[in-house]
This record gives sequence, structure tokens and C-alpha cells, in this order.
Amino acid sequence: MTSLPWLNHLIIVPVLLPLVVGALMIPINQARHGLKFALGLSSGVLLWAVAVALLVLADSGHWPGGIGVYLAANWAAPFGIALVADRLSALMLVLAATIALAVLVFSARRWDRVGVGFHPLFQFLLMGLNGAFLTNDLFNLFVFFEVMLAASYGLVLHGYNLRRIQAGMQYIAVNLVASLLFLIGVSLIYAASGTLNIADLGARVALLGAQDAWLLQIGATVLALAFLTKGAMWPLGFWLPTTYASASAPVGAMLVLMTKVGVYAVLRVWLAVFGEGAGAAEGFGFTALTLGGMATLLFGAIGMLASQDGGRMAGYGAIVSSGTLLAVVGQAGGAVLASGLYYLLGSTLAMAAFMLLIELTERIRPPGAALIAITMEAFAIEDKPEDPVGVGIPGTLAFLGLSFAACALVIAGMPPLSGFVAKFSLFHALLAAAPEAVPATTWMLIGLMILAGLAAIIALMRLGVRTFWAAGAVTPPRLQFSEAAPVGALVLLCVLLTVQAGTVFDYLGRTTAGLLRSGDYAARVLGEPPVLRAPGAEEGAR
Amino acid sequence: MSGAESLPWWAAIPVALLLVLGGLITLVGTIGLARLQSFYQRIHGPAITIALGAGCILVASMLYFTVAQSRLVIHELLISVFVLMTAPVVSMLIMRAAVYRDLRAARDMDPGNDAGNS
Amino acid sequence: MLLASLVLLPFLGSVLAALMPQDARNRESWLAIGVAVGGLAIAAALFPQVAAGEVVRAEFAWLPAKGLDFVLRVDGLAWVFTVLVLAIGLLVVLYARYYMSPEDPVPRFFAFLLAFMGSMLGVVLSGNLVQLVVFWELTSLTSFLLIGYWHHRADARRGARMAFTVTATGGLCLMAGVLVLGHIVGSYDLDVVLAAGDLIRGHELYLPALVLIALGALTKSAQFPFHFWLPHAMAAPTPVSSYLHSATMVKAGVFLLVRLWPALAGTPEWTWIIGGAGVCTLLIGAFVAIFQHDLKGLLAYSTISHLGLITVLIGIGTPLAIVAAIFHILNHATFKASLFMAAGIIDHETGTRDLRVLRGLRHKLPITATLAIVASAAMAGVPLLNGFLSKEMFFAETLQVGGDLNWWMSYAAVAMGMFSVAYSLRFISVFFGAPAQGLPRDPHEPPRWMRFPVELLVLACLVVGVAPGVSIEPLLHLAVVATLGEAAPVYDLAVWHGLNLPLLMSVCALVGGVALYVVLRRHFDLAQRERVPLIHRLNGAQAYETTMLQLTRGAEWLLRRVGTRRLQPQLMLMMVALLLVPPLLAGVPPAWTAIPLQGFDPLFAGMWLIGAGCALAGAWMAKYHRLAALALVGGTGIVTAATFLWLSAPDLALTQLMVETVTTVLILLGLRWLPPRIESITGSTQPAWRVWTRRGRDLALAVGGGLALAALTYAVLVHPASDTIADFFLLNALSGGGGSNVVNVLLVDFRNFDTLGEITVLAIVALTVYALLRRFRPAPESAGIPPQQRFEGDPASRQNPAEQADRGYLLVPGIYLRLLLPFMGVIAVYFFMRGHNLPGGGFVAGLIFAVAILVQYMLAGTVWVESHLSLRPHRWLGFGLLLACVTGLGAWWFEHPFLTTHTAHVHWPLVGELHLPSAFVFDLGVFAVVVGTTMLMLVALAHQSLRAHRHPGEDAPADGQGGAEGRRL
Amino acid sequence: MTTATLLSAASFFALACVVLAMLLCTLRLMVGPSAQDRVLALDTLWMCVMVLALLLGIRHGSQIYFEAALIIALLGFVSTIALAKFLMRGEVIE
Amino acid sequence: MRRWLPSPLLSASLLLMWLMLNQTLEPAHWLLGGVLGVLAPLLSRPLQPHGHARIRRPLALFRLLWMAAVEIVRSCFNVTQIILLRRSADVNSQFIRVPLELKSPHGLALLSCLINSTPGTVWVEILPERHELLLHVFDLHDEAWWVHTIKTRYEQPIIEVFETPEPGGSRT
Amino acid sequence: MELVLAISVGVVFGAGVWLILRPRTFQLITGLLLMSYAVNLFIFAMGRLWVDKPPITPTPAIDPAQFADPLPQGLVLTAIVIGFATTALYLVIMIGARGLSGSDHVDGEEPRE
Ligand code: NA
Ligand code: NA
Repeated sequence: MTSLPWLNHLIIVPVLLPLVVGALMIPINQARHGLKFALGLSSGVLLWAVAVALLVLADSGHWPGGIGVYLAANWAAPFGIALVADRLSALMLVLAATIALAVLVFSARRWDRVGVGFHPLFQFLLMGLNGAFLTNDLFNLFVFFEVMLAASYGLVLHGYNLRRIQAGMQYIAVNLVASLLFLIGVSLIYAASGTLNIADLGARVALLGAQDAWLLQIGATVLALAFLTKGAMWPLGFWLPTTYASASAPVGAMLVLMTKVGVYAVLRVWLAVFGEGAGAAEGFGFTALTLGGMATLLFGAIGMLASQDGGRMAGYGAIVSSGTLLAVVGQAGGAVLASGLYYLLGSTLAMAAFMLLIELTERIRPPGAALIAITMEAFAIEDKPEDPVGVGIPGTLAFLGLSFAACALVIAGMPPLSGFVAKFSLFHALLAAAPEAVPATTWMLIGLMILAGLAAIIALMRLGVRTFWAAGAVTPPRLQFSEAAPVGALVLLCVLLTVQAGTVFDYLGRTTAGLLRSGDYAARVLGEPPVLRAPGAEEGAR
Repeated sequence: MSGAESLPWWAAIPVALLLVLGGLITLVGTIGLARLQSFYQRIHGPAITIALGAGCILVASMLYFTVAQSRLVIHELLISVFVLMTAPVVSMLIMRAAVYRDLRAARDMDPGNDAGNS
Repeated sequence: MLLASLVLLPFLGSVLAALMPQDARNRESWLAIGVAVGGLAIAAALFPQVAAGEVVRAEFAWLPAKGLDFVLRVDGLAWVFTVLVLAIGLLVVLYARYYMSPEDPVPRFFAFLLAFMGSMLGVVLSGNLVQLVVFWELTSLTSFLLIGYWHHRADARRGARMAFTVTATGGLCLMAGVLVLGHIVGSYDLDVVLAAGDLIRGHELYLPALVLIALGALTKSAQFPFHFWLPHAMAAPTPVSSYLHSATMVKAGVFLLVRLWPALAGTPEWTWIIGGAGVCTLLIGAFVAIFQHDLKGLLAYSTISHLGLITVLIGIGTPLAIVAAIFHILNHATFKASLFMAAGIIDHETGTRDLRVLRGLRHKLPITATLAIVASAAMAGVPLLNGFLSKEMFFAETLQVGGDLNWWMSYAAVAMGMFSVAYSLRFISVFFGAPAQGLPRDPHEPPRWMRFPVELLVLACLVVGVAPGVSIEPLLHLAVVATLGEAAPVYDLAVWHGLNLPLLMSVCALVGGVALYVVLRRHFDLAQRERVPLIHRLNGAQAYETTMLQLTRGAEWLLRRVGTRRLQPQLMLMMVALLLVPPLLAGVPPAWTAIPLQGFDPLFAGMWLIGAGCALAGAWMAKYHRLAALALVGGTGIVTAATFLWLSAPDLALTQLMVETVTTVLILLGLRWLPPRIESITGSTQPAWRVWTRRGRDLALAVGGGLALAALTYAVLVHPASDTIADFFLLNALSGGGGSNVVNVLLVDFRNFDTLGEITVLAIVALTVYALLRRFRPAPESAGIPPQQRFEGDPASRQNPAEQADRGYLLVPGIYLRLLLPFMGVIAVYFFMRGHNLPGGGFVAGLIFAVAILVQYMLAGTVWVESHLSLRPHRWLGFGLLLACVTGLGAWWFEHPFLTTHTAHVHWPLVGELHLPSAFVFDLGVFAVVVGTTMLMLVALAHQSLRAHRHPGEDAPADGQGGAEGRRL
Repeated sequence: MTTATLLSAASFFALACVVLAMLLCTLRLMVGPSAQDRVLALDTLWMCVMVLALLLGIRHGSQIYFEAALIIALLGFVSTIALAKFLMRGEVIE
Repeated sequence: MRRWLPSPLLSASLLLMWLMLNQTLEPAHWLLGGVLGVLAPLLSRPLQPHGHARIRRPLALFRLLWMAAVEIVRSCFNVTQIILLRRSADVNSQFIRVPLELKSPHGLALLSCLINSTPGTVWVEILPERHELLLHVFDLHDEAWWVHTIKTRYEQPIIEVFETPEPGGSRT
Repeated sequence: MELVLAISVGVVFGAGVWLILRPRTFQLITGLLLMSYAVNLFIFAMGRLWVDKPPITPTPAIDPAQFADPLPQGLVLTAIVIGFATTALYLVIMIGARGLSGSDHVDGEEPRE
């Protein structure tokens, strides 16, 4: 191959585009919000289009095995850094781009100007997220985690007040320590296996000697601790509710996505390394993952019951969904995994919508309180924002109520929306995975998920009744179209996900089938040839 | 611990002497730092280390590499120059910081009496 | 398609209704009537097929992989229920048109009502159990919304929450049950499940499945002990009560039991669970109903009791009992709906539902009174009315329970009959006696069409009661055959079966009931009693509220135990996890004993004596002696740098040294804003033992963590490396990457993608720091000028920074520091240029350059430097990042992947051959980002001093500069 | 005895002296008692590491170590003057 | 010339440094070093309010430096002796004040370098009121001797080097 | 050498762990600094220890076994830079929180006990 098919370049665009746009924004004057917003939105739309294109490419058989490999700097894996666009990463890219687009539109009204640097930080956050989804190299994953985290630190503190900075301190401290664990884990894995490439690691794991295998397992466990801190597994995720509750709405919505990155990383690494063909190490840690996930699920459910305010409840909701996903990853069955991914899609969309919604519903308060809140926000603003109170659109309350109900249904896993479909299909798959005798953990998991759903119902109903029904407190909030539309769009996507469940499940079935064939994956990634540099030039294949 | 190439004796002996001397002088300077009673005495210790200890080693290095590589290796001079340019700044500032800190402490302990600096 | 439209129609209507304007009461009703009539028409169209015993199915693929298709299925039972739902729905809609006040926002009401109708039809018509659960929960949801329709009222909110919690929880149980059932049978398809009765009953999971499904059904049908939600649901508008909470939704539970009868019934467990719950419910409901003072409350408890009756019948489970159950479901729907409507009329007309106030209404509402009395009679089981027939069948069935010697069931049935007569009398007592005075409103007969539904229903009661064989028999037969199939019994719906035991029981009930009512009224002050005798402690609602409260409290309590909002415990847990989890999962190392002891270098050890000592001392000092701690940590940093140097990593040593310097300056800049901690003001009120326990624990963790990492390091170090990818880099750095410094080639070529991310992190952090400092509010203690600068003994206290550097104490140092600037600049260039082949590179060069500028800031102060030099770190940042990206993108031009390096070979006269790798330009980007980041962060920090600072002698232009800083940065 | 052993012994001796010197600096760094003592000790420590780098260069006959010494000579003082200024003026950049 | 090459001495030093650093005499490095030697002073000029030093008597400078070097070695020996052999309390460490006539900043800088590099003396600051140098002496025997020595052996030569008036130009 | 480095990594890491469990922000940041040193050394050690074998390859024809492993060095370089950046960030947050809350406790408020 002497030149790269131009479609392959699409794989790196989700990383590159936000980077370039973010870099362009840095020197632009702070007062030019409009320009920055326009840039950011263009980037968001383009990203979304590229993500969809990648999904289509991955699913259409354009690449062998549905796996597109991009060798950054043209060095063959495992030496250089390979980016991999398969069905799963493409799906995550689409999810990220979708939520990002919604959040960007949502923040256009006022959130991007309560502090400085919102738009570039947002772009860098996207870069980090997309990079984490695409990369196939453990250390590169660390770098993208750091990009994502650094941007999220900035965004969590965006327009800070005391509460936000207290939460930020906690969030940052925990994540800094987690990053150190990440480094320990990655370097141990390198010391044991001599590689950083995930696919290569999967190919090597069966061949390692006893001592190396032990070191690898220790390293992988430490690495998992880092991932799971980000993925908020109990007892590593206590930072999450506090952070969610104090972050601004758009940032909260993006945080929802970020917890999923931790789970995604576990899924990617574990299936590739300890999946089929791992020899003696096959299945390492899966049970622990299930148990941890179950503990997390329980913790999240308790938290939801105990929370009184929306932000915190959303945080515990995210913990519940993390716990569910982790437990599911621990089950490692194809059908279970597909259902888990479906659950991930629905719950992420709904939680993101919910985070945005909470901010809007907080405007349903006696006028005094709302005024004070608005004044307080405005007090901290240095750039003299436009009047944040806009013209009310008719039916705002109905809209908010309906959206709230829809989000609540998805989060609680109640019929008829995607949450129920996800839960049901999970249960079905879990039971079907053991046709003879269903193990006790499976029953426990199902029971826990049902209980968590119940806790969510009770908590969300309490919140909803207080917000929308509490006597005398209901004043129709003023709502901008740019604020309502993203929420509505996300909710509609949940509905679409329900209606099109068959199509989505077909896709997810193909996704998980590919994921479980880790041998093919490794062969595909390691077999991708670099572009010939010049005729006769020496090429570095092992 | 290999690497030191074979040098002719006429070069090896001065290099070795310079090394030993430099090491000793460096050590003496820090002994002063560790041992002397007051700060104003201690500050004189490191001056030896910097001026002569490092100097000996630098000369040794120049000699060694010039002979070992059979070409003029004198870029160590740059280090000497930089050290000579920065060391006064450092000791001046530390000294002045100490003096005014002590003055302030004296004032705080005994207001009304303006302690002189001697 | 016809079937699908039957379910879809109400939902469509619901959406349409929601979109109508607030005051469209008539249009809303017409729409709803249209939907109901349309539905009935469809049902009628389906009748021939159903009557022929056919099962009409419609399937739509949805999730075939999960056995989840959208299946609609109508047989006799479903058809009868469909008609019930639609017919009562039609009447209720008509009634609601007049019941609802013109001010009420009816679009919401009708939208919810129609949505409920659709959900209920969905339950009835589902041919797939999972789909049934979906609609089941939807009925709960719509019920919740309808009960909470008047949500400004606390009782409505409370009732709605209670109903939803109970029924939705039941729904979850039902889902679990359905899952188990599906697991047993291997399909969720109703027809398959119904055909697999023997398999199910024989399976080891039968009991769990039964219990879970029963929980679903019993909660929905308000059976003991879950009955309490129903009376509270009466906060809903009366049409809702009459429709959902008497005629249809509460019947979903018993419908489900009937539906699943072929699959689940016929075991002792079935009888005990279903029958037991039913008996308790029927007695308690009937008894409590007598003592209600709210008209609707009385009806609600009577509904509970009647549902209990139906449940008992289903529990008995004989084919005849099932017939009786279905029959009573229909009968109860008829008379109870009409009674609720009558109660609504009374409420509507008088403004109250309080039995203690209402009297003599027959004078003002004669027609309504007549209708209500007839319906009550049906409820009481008076002959010639429909209630009598099904109740007698019930009595007959109870006799069969437990053989000939066991009469308890029959006694219970008679007792329930007596109670029901008593509460029926209590209900109709509102029409008798002297007209009540002082009612909130002066009652009149309601509008013609509001009464019409009641009339129709009462007529139905009469017709069925008098001529069951003609009126209800065909319908009932349809349902019975569909349910029981071959087991369908021969039965006779006649008013008169001759003198038999059931008749005697009926008579006993009637006579006893009247007597009971009279006794209670005369001697026990029935009309004014505050609480239910005997079982008033059995308060489900109270239990519910307590449970909910305890649930929240308990969750909060538990959350405090298993969670934390504080940082320290979180970090502690992370460390505990780090210590425990890896060995737990991976076990002990296989070669632990074989690890050899390696060589020992005393000098290296001496150096680390320093490094480790500094670390420990720094840890000790960090609380009160920050500067000392900073210096000590710096000591560890230097030793680390020296270690890198010693162990063949010159690049790392250089970087570490520079970072060390910048970090120190950075922390000092920050320390200025952190007021000192004074040892004496530690106001810790904690007991000493707790403090020491905590310290002991932390110490153990620290030692453990240290040991663990040390052991791991050692285990790796003495273990030979496996085949690593490093060899490739060493072999290809020069040939492929064009540089001999492999580390640098790694950074700018092999793994330059990492470096790109890394400089992005730098840029992000710089932006964040800048943003944070824009709104920085210093602590009050440190907001002013530092005491050192206020010390009059220091001549510098009378000079601004520029003057200090110009003629003050910094004059002499300034000469050197200013002279060094160009040297530092050239050295930065030197390190940048050589990076590719020897230690150095863009990162180190950037730091050197930044430090060079920083020294000037330290010397002459922010204001002076910035009035002489315009740095614009934002531009450096943006430019650097873009340069790196553009360099990477350049590869696209050559049809190579992003960041592929290319080398341009240029031959210049005089200079010779120049190799210009693109990695060089990339490194330039790194350089620019590092300079931008360092400058932006440090300078932004330094700028904070300008806020507080107004030196005594500072002049106006300097102030102007201070104000302009924001723009320049 | 060859010149290589002589040089090796001499450089070992010098290294030992420097490490000992560093230890003494550390002692002062830990003990203090005043902040200026610590700053002085830290600066001397930097200088010792510079000498150490040069000695390693001689010991291994390699020029790789030179740049580290150069960096320390040119920029090692920056953190020291920052500390000194902090002590003297209460802030590093006024 | 002055505009593009404000300080030829500095530029030459930079070029020299560049060549020493790269340990080469290749023409490419002469060129590059030359460019840097011109550029670096130009770019840093805004931050150089005192301008660059003009050395009027280079020979006097070398003489001074040689004498200082000898003095450094001698003092080093003295101080070493004291550190190793004397009790700290017996050492008479004192601050002394030396009135200065030297005004040139560059001259003062050179003086400070010489004094600080000489073990046993540390420069504290120049007291602004009477332009006196405050000095700390490690082991003081005779204050007057010190003042005399500094004024004659150091200050006078430095004044000679930096403050000899040049016909036609004034010091920046 | 191996043992010394291992023990040193352990001691520095342990001191860092002790500090990050302390309640004051400055202790935390100091602890993070120390832990970064330890972790950087740890990563570095994963390439095993080499004296006087810097990964600088002046000629293409070399024996890779004669050079230190460059990869961990590259990783450490990145880790140092990222660590520097995050330290800066935490520092600024630390002083920001101190200014807003009046407390230098890591939770941004004094514990209520
Ligand atoms: Na019996
Ligand atoms: Na780097």
C-alpha cells in the first residue's frame, strides 16, 4: 500500500477536529461568544456526521471484520499507536457526539459565559472522549483520559462558587490519585508483557510465563481500579454524586458520558486481554467485576432513595447504571453484553437529558428564590451577560413534566421506554445464558436490578411530585427554545431507541460478536500494514 | 562501573588529583554548612563548594575529555561562567532575606528598639 | 390491523386531546366518545370470529431476538373485557363531560383517561406476557397521573404516590414472575404459556413464579395486605374512581389470574395464596366499609371486598368458581361504576361526600336516589339484581371448599354478605331522613346526560338480574370457554334454583345484614364513630407512610455507613483497594521465594538515603512548615533527577530538573495566597485516642502501600524482561525516525500521538488555571500586602518592584539576571535543536525559555516586565497546538496517516546538507505550548498580587498597566 | 594498576565525597532551624548534584551528563532565588 | 550598527557559547551562532534598562581577575582551616560597612561577584542612604583592613575598568 | 541498586500515601508530588535499570540489548509533564477554595465534630 484510502482518515477526525477547533479558539477574545459558539457548533455537527459515517463504515463491511485501523504516524501496531474504529467505538462516538451536540446547544443561552474558556475546554473534552473510545494503546488511553479529565476539571469548575470548588477539589484529588494508579497499572503491564497495544497484549497473554502472567494480572487489576474509580464502582465512586450535584447542567450531562468511558475501558481491555484465547488467564477478574457491579448497584439504589435534590439523585442514578454495566461486563456473555450496551445507550441519553432537565426544573420555584438564584449566578459573571430570562413558550411546564417522566421511566427501567426494554432483555439474556441451572449470582443480580428500579421509581416520583405538583410552587418557568430542544431531542432519541429496538439490537449483536472474537481483533489490528514511506524504504515489521 | 578510558599517566594523575581535591573541597564546604553554629557563619561554607570544589572537578573534566577524545573539550567553561554569574545573586538574596527576617523578628520581639545590623 | 387500531386508537386520541386548548371541554368529550365508540365498533367487527371460538392474533416484529414481538390476541375472555373497558369508558366519558368543572384543564384529563383506556386494552389484548407487563405498568402510570390530576391537593399527591408505588412494585414483581415463567416455558407467548400448564406446575421454579405473579395481581386488585392504596386513590375525580378504581384497572389483577388459570392454577399453593389473600380481603374490606364516613371511601372498601370475593373464587379454582368469578367481575363493574357515578352526582350537587352530613337527599334528587338504591341493592345481593346471582354462585362454591366438614369458608362468605348488606344500607341512608341543612351547595337533579350513564348501568343490573340467560349468558359463555377450554363446566344462570343452601346463605346474609346495620346504628353510634372497631390498628396507609419514611431514613443512615462525602475516606479506600484487590484476584507471585538479592551500590544507596529522608521529613513537616516541606520535597526531586541521570535517562533528568524548578516557583506563587497554619490554633476537639487511631491506620496504609510498591518494583527489577517492543524503537530510531536519541524520537515520531495529547493537557490546564484565577478571591488574611513588604526597616518597602530592580537592593542581582536572559534564550534554542539526536527537545527548551522570562518577572515585577514586553501566552498556546496539528496533517498531503514524519533534505550553499524532519516542526509546536502554558499559569498567578497591591509610592501609570493586564494576557 | 583503575578509584572517591556532602546538606535541610538555612542547604544540594553529574561524566567517559550540569549551573538558582524572595518579600513576583 | 548590534561583546559571547556548546567549528554553526548572537540581544533589549557594559580597560580587568582568583584560593584555604579546625564560637563573624564610590551598576555587579566568590565574605546589600556596602565577614580580625583592602584592591580597579570616561560618549 | 531503588520507591510512595490521607490541602498537594516521584521512578524501573547505557543510538547497526529501554523513559517524560500540569491545577484550586471557604481543609470546610 503506497497511499492511504482517504476514507480511513475519518478514523482520526473525531480526535483531530475538536483539537484543531479548540486550539483555534484559545487566542480568540473572550467576549466573542458568538464566534466561539459557531465554531463549536460546526465542530459538533461535523463530529456527529463523521461518527455516523464511521458507524456506517464499520457496519457495512467496508473494513475487513468491521474493524478500521488507523496507524498514527504510520508505525505498525504494536510499535506505533493504532486507532481502531469498530462497531463499538463507532457507536460510542455517535453517542458522545449526540450528547455533545445537545449540550452545546443547551449551553448557548448562558452557560458558556458564566466563566471563561467554556468552548475550548468543551472541544478538548470531546477530543479526550473520542480518543479514549478510539485508541488501542494503553498509554495513549492514559493520555486521552488525562485530556478528558483535565478538560472536565476545568468544566466542573466552570463559573465556580464555593460549592463547585469544594466538589471540584474532591473530584480532582480522587482522579489525580486514580491517574497514578493508571500509570502503575500500565507500566506493570508493560513490564510483564513488553507491549502497550491492547490487541497485542491479548495475543501475548497466553504465552507469558507464570511470573509475567502474575505481574500482568496485578497490573491489570491496578489499571482496573483506575478505570473503576472513573466508572464509580463502589467504594471508589463517592466523588460522583457530589460532583454531579454541583456541576453546571451542561457539564453534568457530559459527566454522564465520562463515567461510561471508565466502563468502556474495562470492557475493551478485559474482553481483548482476558477473553477467549487468554489461556490460563481467561476469565480473570470477571466474577469480581460482577460482584463489584452488584455492590455498586445496591449502593446507587440506596443513594437514590436517600437523595433529596435532583443533582445528587442523578449522580446516584449514574452509579446505578455504572453498577449494572459493570455487572453485565462481568458476565461476559454475548447476548448479555448486547443488552448491556443497549442499556448503556438508553441510560446515557436519559441521564444526560435528566441533568439538563434538572437545571430547567429548578426554575420552577417561588419567584423570589428563582430571582435570587439568577442574581447569584449573574453576580459571579464578569462579562455582563444578556438578560438570562427569556420569553416563555407555551406549555413549558407540560413539556418539562413530560420530559421528566420520560427520563424517569428510562432511568427506572419502567415500561414502555428503552429502560424497560434494556432491563428485560438483560434479564432474558442472563437467564438464557444458563438454560440448565441459573446460578445464584444471576438471580441476585436480577433481584438487585429490580430493587434498584424500585428505588429509582420511589425516588424519582418523590422528586417529580415535589417539583411539578407541590402546592403553590408551580410557576411556569421561562424556557428558551435552545434549552428545550436538546432535552426534547434526547428524550425523543430514547423513544426512538425503544421503537427501533430490533434494529439496534441487530447492530449490537454484530458488535458483541466482533468483541468476543478477540483473536480476530488482534489479527486485524496487528496485521494492518503501514503505508510504504518511499520505494525501497525499510519497513518495520517484526 | 566501567567506562573510564585509559589515559596516559601524565594526564591521569592530575585528573585523579583534581577529582580527589574537588571532592574533598566540596565535602568541606558542606561540613561547614552542617557544623557551624549560626546561619551567618554557615552561609560561608557552600561558597567553597561552589567556587573551588566545582572548579576542580570542571578542570578535571576538561582535562580528561580533552585527552581522552584527543580534541579540545572546554565547554565546561560555560558551566564555570554560569556558576560565577548566578552564585553571587543567590548568596546575596539569601543573605539579605536572612538579615531582614531577623530584623523583623527583633522588632516584633522588642518594639521601640531598632536593632542595628551588626 | 383491526386489532392494532383497537389499541392504537385511544393513544392517538390521547395525543390529540393533549394538544387541544384548555377550554375545549366539548370537543374533548366528543373526541373521547368517538374513540370509545370507534373501539366498540371494531370490537363488534371482531365478534363473529371470536364468537366462532377463534383466537384472532396480530403480530408485529419488534425484538424477535428476545422473544419479544408485539402480539395482539383476542379470544372470548379478552373480547368481553375489551367491551367492558370500552363500554364503561364510553359512559364515564359522557359522565365526565358534566362532572368536570369548566375551569378544569380538561385536555390533560381526557388525554390521561384515553391513554389509560389504551393501556387497559393493551393489557387485555396482549398476546405476549412481557408486552402485558408493559401495558400493565402503563395502567399504573396513567392511574398515577389521574389520581394526581388535582395535584394542588395534598391528598391527591399522596394518593397518587401510594397507588403508584404499590402497583408499580407489583408490576416489577409481575415482570420477575413473567421472566421466570418465560424461563420455564421458553417463550413469553401467551398461547405457548397457557398450553404448558403441566410443565409449569411441575417445575422447581413454579412457586417463585406463582408468588411473583400473585404479588403483581394482588397489588393491582388491592388485595390484603396491599389494599390500602385504593381508598386513597379516591382523591381522583369521580369519573376516574368509577372507571379505573372500580370497573377496570383493579380488575386487571383478577383478569390476569383468570387469564393464567390454565397455566398456574390447580395446586394447593395456588389455593392457599390466592384464596387466603382473597378471604382476608373480602372480610376486612366489607367490615371496614361499614364504618366509612366518606361516600367514596365506603365504595372503595366495598370494591376491595368484592375484589376479594372474586379472588377467593379464583383461588378456589374450580371451573365453576371461575365462571362465577368472571360473572362477578362483570356484575361488579356494572353496579359499582353506577354507584360511583351516583356518589359523584351527590358530591357534585351537594358539595360534600360526608355521610355524617348527608341526609334526606331523595327529596331533592329523587331519580338519582332511585338509581342509587337499586344499584346498592345489587351490591348487597338482593334477588332479581345481578349481584345476587353471582353472589349466590359464590356461596355455592364456598360450600365446596375443604369438603363437607369444613365450613369456615362458608361462614366467612355469609359474614361478608352481612357486612355488604350493612354498608349498602349505610350508603342509601343518605337518601332517607329529614333533608340535611347547611350543605355547601343546594342540590338539584344533575343534567340529563350526566345521569344517563347511571341509568343505563342500573338498567343493565336489572336486566341481568331478571333475565340472565338472555342478557349475559352468551357473553359469559364466550369468556368461560376461552378461559377454561375443555374444562368449561355446565352451569345454569337462573334466578331460581329452588330452595338450597346457597339461598339460605343469601337470606341469612340479608337478614343478618339489616340486623347488623340497625344494631350498629342504634347502639354503636355508627353515624359518628371516629374509627373502625377491632381492626383500626391494621392501617395499611399508615404502614405505607411509615415504610416510605423509614426507607428514606434507612437509606440515609445506610448511605452514611457505606458511603461518604469527605475526601479522606475516599482516598483511604482507594489505597485499601490498591493494597487488597490485586493480591486477592491475582494471588501470590509464583516465584516469590526464588527472587534473588541483587548487587548493592553504596553511593546510590547514600543518594537515596537523602531522597527517602527528604520525603519522610517533608511528610512530617507539611502541616505547619510548608516552606520546609517544599524544600524537602525539592530534595527528593533533585535526587530523583540525579537517579535518572545515573541510570541512563538524561532526558528525564533534564526534564525533571526543569519541572522541579518551575514547580517550586509555582507552589511559592500559590503559597502566598495560603495563610500560614499556626501550630497553637489547632482547635481539634476530637479525643486523643481517635486521632491516634486514625493516624495509626493511615500509617499502616502508608507503610503497606510503600511495601507493596517496593515489592512490585523489586519483583520486576530482578525478573528478566520479556520480548518487548522496545527493541524495535532502538533499531529503527535512526533509520526510520531520523534521530539517534530514541527517547526523543519516541516522543516526536513513534508515539507523537501521545505527545500531541500531552501538550493538549498542558493547554487545557493552562486555560483552566487562567479561568480560575480570573475569579479568584483571596483569603482575607492574605489579601493585603505581605508583612515583609510593610516592614519599614526594609528600604525596599518604600519602592515599587521596578524601582527595586532599578536602584534598590535588586540592582546588582538585576545586572546578572538581565545579562543571563539572552544566554538562557540561546541555551533554549540549543536544547531544542539537539533534541532529536541528543538529550533535549521541545519540552525542555520550552521550560528553559519560560524560566528565563520568569526570572525577569521575579526581578522587576509584573508591571514593569509587561510594559516592556508583550508575551500573549494564549497565542503561544493556540499557535503551538495548531502547529503540531498542521504538521501532522501535512502527512495527508503525502497520502500518509496523520503525524507521519517526513524529512526534507535541503542543500544550502556554505551550510551543507540540512535534514529538516517534520518532527522538528512538531517539536516546535511542543515548545510553543510549553512556553505558553508555563507563562500563562505562572503569570496569571503572579497577576493576583496586583489586585491587592497598591504600593505606597506606586504611581498612576503603573496602575493603568495593572488594569490592562487582562487584555494582554 | 592502570590509569583506568586510578581514575575509577579517584572518581569513586570524589563521588563518595559528593554524596556525603549531599547527605550533610540534607541534614541541614531537615534540621533548619531557620527557613534561610533550608534554602541555603537546598541550593547547595543543587550544586552538589551538578558536581555529581560532572563526576558521572568522567566516571563513564561520556558527555551525556554534561547537559544536566549545564542546566543546573544556568537555572538551578531560580528556585533558590524564588525561595529567598519569598522569605524576604512574602511573594515571588511582585 | 548600534541598532542591529547593540552589544558586540555580548553577541560575540553568545556566538562563542554556541560554538562551545556544539563543540564544532562548522560553517553552519558559525552562521547559526551568529544569527542567534544578533537576535538574542535584540529580542531581550526591551528588558535591559541598564544597557550593556562597556569595558574601557580590558587589561586592567584581566589583572583584577587574576588577583581575585589568587585571593579566592587563599581564602578557600583559610576558610577550610576554620571550618575543620576551629570551634564555631571562636570565629568572629561580623557585618561591616564599606563606603563605596563605585556607581556603575556593572562595576558593582563585578564587585559582588568577586566578593561572593571569595570564601569568607558575603555581600548583603548597598545601603541606599550613604551608598555603603554591607558585608558579612566570616572571620573578622580588623575591620579597617577589610575596608581598605576592598577599596584599593577591588573598587579602584573596577572603577578604572568601567568608569573611565570615554571621549565622545556617555555611559548608558 | 535494584533493592535500593525498590526501597526508595516504596518509602517515597509511602510518605506520599501518608500525606494524601491528611486533612490539609497543602499536605495533599505535597503527597501528590511525592507520589508522582515514586510512580515516575516505578514506571522508569519497569524498563529495568541500566547504568551508562542511555538509549542514544548514533549508528543504525546496534545491539538493542546494549541500551536502556527507551519506552518507559518516554512514558515517564509524558507522566512528568502531565503531573506538573495537574499539580499546578490543584494548587490553584487549593488557594481558590481557601479564599472562598476560609479553610484549608481538603473538603473545603472544617469537619463538624
Ligand atoms: Na365446605
Ligand atoms: Na514530552
